Amino acid sequence: MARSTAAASKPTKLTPAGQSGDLSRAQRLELYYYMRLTRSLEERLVNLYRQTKVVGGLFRSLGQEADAVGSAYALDRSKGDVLSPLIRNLGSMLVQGAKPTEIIKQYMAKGDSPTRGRELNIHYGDLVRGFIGQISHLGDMVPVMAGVTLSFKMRKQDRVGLVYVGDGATSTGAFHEGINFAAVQRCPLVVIVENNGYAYSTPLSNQTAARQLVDKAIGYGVVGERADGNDVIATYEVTKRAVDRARGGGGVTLIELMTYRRKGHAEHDNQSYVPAGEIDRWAAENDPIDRYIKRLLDEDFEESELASIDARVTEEIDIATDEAEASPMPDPRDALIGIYADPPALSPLWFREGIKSAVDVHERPSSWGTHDV
Amino acid sequence: MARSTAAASKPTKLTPAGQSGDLSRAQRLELYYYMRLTRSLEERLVNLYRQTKVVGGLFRSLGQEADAVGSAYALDRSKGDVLSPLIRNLGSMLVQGAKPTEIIKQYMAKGDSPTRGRELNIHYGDLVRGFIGQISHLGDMVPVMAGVTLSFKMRKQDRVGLVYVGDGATSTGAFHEGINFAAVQRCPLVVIVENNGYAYSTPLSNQTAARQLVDKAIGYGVVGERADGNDVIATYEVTKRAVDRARGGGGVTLIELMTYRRKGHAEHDNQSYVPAGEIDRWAAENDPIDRYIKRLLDEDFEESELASIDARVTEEIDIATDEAEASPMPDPRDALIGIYADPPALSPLWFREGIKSAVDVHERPSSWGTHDV
Amino acid sequence: MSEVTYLEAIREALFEEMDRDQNVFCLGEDIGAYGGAFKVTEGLMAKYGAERVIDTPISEAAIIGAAAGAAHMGMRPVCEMQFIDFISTGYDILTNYVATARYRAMLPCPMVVRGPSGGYVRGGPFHSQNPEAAFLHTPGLKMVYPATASDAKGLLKSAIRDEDCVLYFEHKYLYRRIKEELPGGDHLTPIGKARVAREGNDISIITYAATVWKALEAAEQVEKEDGVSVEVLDLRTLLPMDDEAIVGTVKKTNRVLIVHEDTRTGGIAGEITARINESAFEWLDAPILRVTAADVPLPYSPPLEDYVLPQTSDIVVALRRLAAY
Amino acid sequence: MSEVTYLEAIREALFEEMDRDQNVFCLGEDIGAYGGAFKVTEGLMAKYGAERVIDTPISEAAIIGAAAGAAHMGMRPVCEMQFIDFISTGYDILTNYVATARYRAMLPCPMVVRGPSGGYVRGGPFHSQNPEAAFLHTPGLKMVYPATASDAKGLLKSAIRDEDCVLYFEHKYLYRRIKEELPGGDHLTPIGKARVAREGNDISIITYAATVWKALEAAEQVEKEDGVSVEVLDLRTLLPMDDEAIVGTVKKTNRVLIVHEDTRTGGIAGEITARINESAFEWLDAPILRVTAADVPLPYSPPLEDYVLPQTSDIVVALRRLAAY
Ligand SMILES: Cc1ncc(C[n+]2csc(CCOP(=O)(O)OP(=O)(O)O)c2C)c(N)n1
Ligand SMILES: Cc1ncc(C[n+]2csc(CCOP(=O)(O)OP(=O)(O)O)c2C)c(N)n1
Ligand SMILES: [Mg+2]
Ligand SMILES: [Mg+2]
Repeated sequence: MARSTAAASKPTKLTPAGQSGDLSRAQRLELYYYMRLTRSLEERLVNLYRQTKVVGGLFRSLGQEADAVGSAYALDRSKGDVLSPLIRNLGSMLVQGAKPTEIIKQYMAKGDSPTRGRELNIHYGDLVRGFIGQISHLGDMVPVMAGVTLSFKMRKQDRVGLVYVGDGATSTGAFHEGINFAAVQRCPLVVIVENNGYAYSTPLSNQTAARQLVDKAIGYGVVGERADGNDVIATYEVTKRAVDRARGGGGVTLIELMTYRRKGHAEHDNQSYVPAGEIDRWAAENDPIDRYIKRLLDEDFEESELASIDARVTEEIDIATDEAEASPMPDPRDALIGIYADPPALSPLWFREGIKSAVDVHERPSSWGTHDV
Repeated sequence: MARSTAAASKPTKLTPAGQSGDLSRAQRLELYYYMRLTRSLEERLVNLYRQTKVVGGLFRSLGQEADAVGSAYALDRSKGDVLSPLIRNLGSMLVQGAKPTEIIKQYMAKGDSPTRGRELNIHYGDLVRGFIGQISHLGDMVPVMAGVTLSFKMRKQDRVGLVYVGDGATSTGAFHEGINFAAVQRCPLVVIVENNGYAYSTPLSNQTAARQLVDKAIGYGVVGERADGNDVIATYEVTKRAVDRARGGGGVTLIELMTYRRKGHAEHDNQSYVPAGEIDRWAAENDPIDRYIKRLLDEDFEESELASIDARVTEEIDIATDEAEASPMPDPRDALIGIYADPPALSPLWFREGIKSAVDVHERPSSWGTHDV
Repeated sequence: MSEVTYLEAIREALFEEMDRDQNVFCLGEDIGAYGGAFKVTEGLMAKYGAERVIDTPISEAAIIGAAAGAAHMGMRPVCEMQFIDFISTGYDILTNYVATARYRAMLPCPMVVRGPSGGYVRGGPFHSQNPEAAFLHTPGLKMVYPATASDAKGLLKSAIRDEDCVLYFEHKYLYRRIKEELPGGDHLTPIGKARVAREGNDISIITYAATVWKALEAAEQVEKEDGVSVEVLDLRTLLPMDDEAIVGTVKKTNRVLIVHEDTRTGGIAGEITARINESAFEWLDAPILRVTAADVPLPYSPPLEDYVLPQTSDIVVALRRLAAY
Repeated sequence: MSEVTYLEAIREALFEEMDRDQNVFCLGEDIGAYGGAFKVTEGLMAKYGAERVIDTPISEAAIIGAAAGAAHMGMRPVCEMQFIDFISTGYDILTNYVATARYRAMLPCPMVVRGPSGGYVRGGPFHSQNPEAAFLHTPGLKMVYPATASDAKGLLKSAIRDEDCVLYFEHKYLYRRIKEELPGGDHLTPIGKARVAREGNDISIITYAATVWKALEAAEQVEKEDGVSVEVLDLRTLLPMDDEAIVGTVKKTNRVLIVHEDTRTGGIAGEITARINESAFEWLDAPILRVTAADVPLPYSPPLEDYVLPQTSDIVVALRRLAAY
């Protein structure tokens, strides 16, 4: 296998704050739009969650919007680039074309949601728009994206892949096997480690003894970079460099984006394990949207431009919410369709023949039933 | 968890040739004895293999004897140190107290071999002498040894563990998870990567894009060292430093030992994939025993001292061979003993009751039977 | 004494065993400071410290492998999988290393792997699994899956004291939904022994874990509505199986329904059917039937999950068919 | 045409499919320059190059995961496990990611995972495994396990063309021991269809892979010595099962022996027994019996391995018992 070890470089220090030189005015506003859409959509989901309209848990990316949006923005959708998001990459999915109504339907487990009610929250994908849904098992998407980008290389396509992992997921065997495989094959793959300080309740110091996660790059012989994940422009730029490198045949880059998870692992988590003041400090001093607004206003943007984006976002979310709320729950029998391409559906089990929904017809909801969760 | 990141240091260059300052005259001869015993024992096994007295494959460590012996010699058996060998660590096991007769019995699948004929070749262990048998699945011993050494730490015992992995096994998820776990817990563990250039037929360049395997150390926040694995003294010294560090509470060290696999993966492998001349060059210029003999003679040792060790080795192997050849194959029904502590044995399956050995009694060896392998 | 939930019973067992034996320790993701995703280990780290209650990196193979290494040295590790679904990433080391240790190397490996299992909670395909069928096939492992708070405690204490590796599945639907007064003292439930959860004469339901409760509901209903008397056998231990209890109930009622929440093909019901067939074929007055989940990953949306998982009404249908046979 | 071994038949299938479809490619450890541990892929890299015959690092999870990613994009990957025993380290990604892709995400994942399986070769506990029971339980996967050279070729070609993930187990004992003239042309064996390997009227043996040959030997022996006529059904596909063929043979002979080389508890025989029970209970004149390996990791020493694995003589004992029932 032809392979130049020169591609392996020492990890750099934090990339300096981005200059956004190659982004147009419209693009810079678009970044704002996606960050705002991410945050407002999650806020709407919190409302729906409190109204118990969300089925299961709710996962937030509050304070991480820049990292998700800026990195995904570095991909070229017109070329067919593909990303694989994590639970905190709602922003990345929106950039890649996911629709608020899809997200809300997923969270409400609706029958016309992208997974027809089969999978949770933002676990879904669309090959046409270029994102592949994760499964829960952390790390597994790294080998999968190694294979996606291997196919780009084999077919000499001008496409790049991007996969996200959390600081916690770097401990998994799958992460290790996947990035190593991609590195040896020089797949056009960008691996972004979102270092938000915690994996559920576990702080980085219980996850790794490394001083920084980008230090793993040299051990895989890939380029390592580290950037301020709460600076959307810096995030965009570091990812863009890696995307260009991948597209140019330079193989894998490992990027560590420094950010912070301001909410609990999911809505139910009270964050008792977080040192006092830490969250407030990040909120006050390092909110990615506040920082970006300040920057835009310092440049040549008007408050009114941003306000009109905010209004557009609210309107879109309102429409999406109405649509999602109005849409139906799945038909129970859809559960039997599509395990294999052939045969395309299972027959109902014998004790279910003629019973539309066992629960509706026969269950006693007042006793030990299946209704309260 | 208290943990100082200062322990993480940049990987060093190849450790300079060892000075053997802290080794006595007797110890230096003992190193020679173990290397010679390793090589001669394997040569005897080759003879037995050619006589079809070995059941299954034969795995050689020709050219790697220094790496195995020197590293294991750095452990302190009187303190209860424990190692976990690989297929090419016959030398390490001998240092730790394994007996030639056990090895030969294992290879001949005898009933009084350490595993009673259940496991192959050098896959066996002994907690009293301080070695734990590997399984075939590469990488799995790293988490296991993380746990062994975790118990040393929890019990505040003055013991150290050593685990070997090949260059190929560094690609496994188990290696990654295990060393990371041990690093975070600051287990008293030494991880030795034996870089012998190949994993079966796969050269290092198809295994990893890293320039050197020791570059993985920083990504785990552990000390990394690299040494000449064909210099038994250098190997001893680099391992001794790591053992002392572990015993002193300094946690994990990753050592890359540079060596070369002169034989095929197993005896049947014709090494067609090796570039012409490579093996001969290593044999002529970098045989670990030749190098050590030269060094000993350059110091103050006599040829006759070495010759008498050689004679002792031959005698020991002769005795061991005789004993192993004379010992019985296992009783078939032993196969049902010891799946659980309780119940201690399974009953024979109903169709076997009253049948001593199905094959002996009923099988037709001339047709499609189970006799020729 | 007051009533204790299934979840609290598990926690009690952990405290009692850690008190009893210095060699017992716990390891897993977020089990320490946070007390675990379901708070099963709450208070454990405060009492026993970070050395005996270890928050690990996200690496199930390392957790299980490290437990094995410590177990060889005489420790008694108790591993938590945050959800039992993640045991899949430790499948290799558990089936190849741990399960074989005693047999191939005469190495003791006394350890427990426990974790929240099962569905009926809108957890979707990766937070609802029942892993027993994946391990039933591995000689050397033991598996228990309690249905009651009392067994939850008694089986965990026995598992921790067992000389071999025990997979301990706890049903998350039962965590806070069932309660009972626990027996006092050093309460141990023997591994390998099933429990008759309800006596009956006409049909036997063989089941375990959450579906024990569904079976009891269905039994009551057909008793009341059809006058059919149903025995419910709660296996409790899935490996090694209690053949005596299984054959005993078959010989008593001559009609068998096996119920499990897990998917159908390759599920544990097959093995039970084969054993009954071999040991009590003559006693069977009807085919052995199965009520199980449909063969799909468990979907998340309530109508889908309800449709895929076995419900009380399904058991009723099956009991009626068996009664009429 | 000349005779071709089971191993050569596999190799032929690979060449033909790589010729036919540019999207087919192979990946695995040492499959390229070396041609694989058993030389199954010999010559493949020389013909198709290192881009389509990829020597990978030692990382089965990455091999399987990368295959899945490429399959999503329209490729047709064929993964080799050097020994099928190592599929255990890819268990998570195979059962959770690959098997569920179509169902949970409408993502096609057409790929093959193949590897040398089975015992009778003194391979010891980690080079002799039969992995079918570990996956039987996973909705979304298919499994095939050929017994003949012709099926070895035909099933691999069908597996490569299948729209879903097929686990293709090849029995290493058969690699060079059996030979036959293969059908010409584009020879495909349908997935999901069993094969009657021997017609008979009195007893049915249901089996697959290497034990098909043991079953045939035993059938001959009892025909000659006892005048009992035995039908042998070679399942070929283990998932999804050919219920029609199974029920068909049961209804014909009314007596069933299931034989598998894999360990007993939780083995595939249980599932088959349950299905027969449900669909053909009335036709059974005797209990369904099993001849299987004993429940231990497969030991390495010849007397132990011979004792643990099912032998022809065991099948004879079981057939006689069934005939006498
Ligand atoms: C293999 C595996 N083990 C455990 C879990 C349970 N789990 C879900 S999220 C999580 C923490 C993830 O932390 P990190 O990777 O840092 O991502 P973050 O949530 O911080 O974005 C854990 C332990 C899992 N999903 N997969
Ligand atoms: C998980 C796993 N995959 C594949 C194998 C098959 N295998 C046995 S040894 C070997 C090569 C090992 O190479 P390396 O780790 O460099 O050790 P060396 O033989 O060179 O000492 C392979 C691929 C295995 N034993 N385990
Ligand atoms: Mg995190
Ligand atoms: Mg090597």
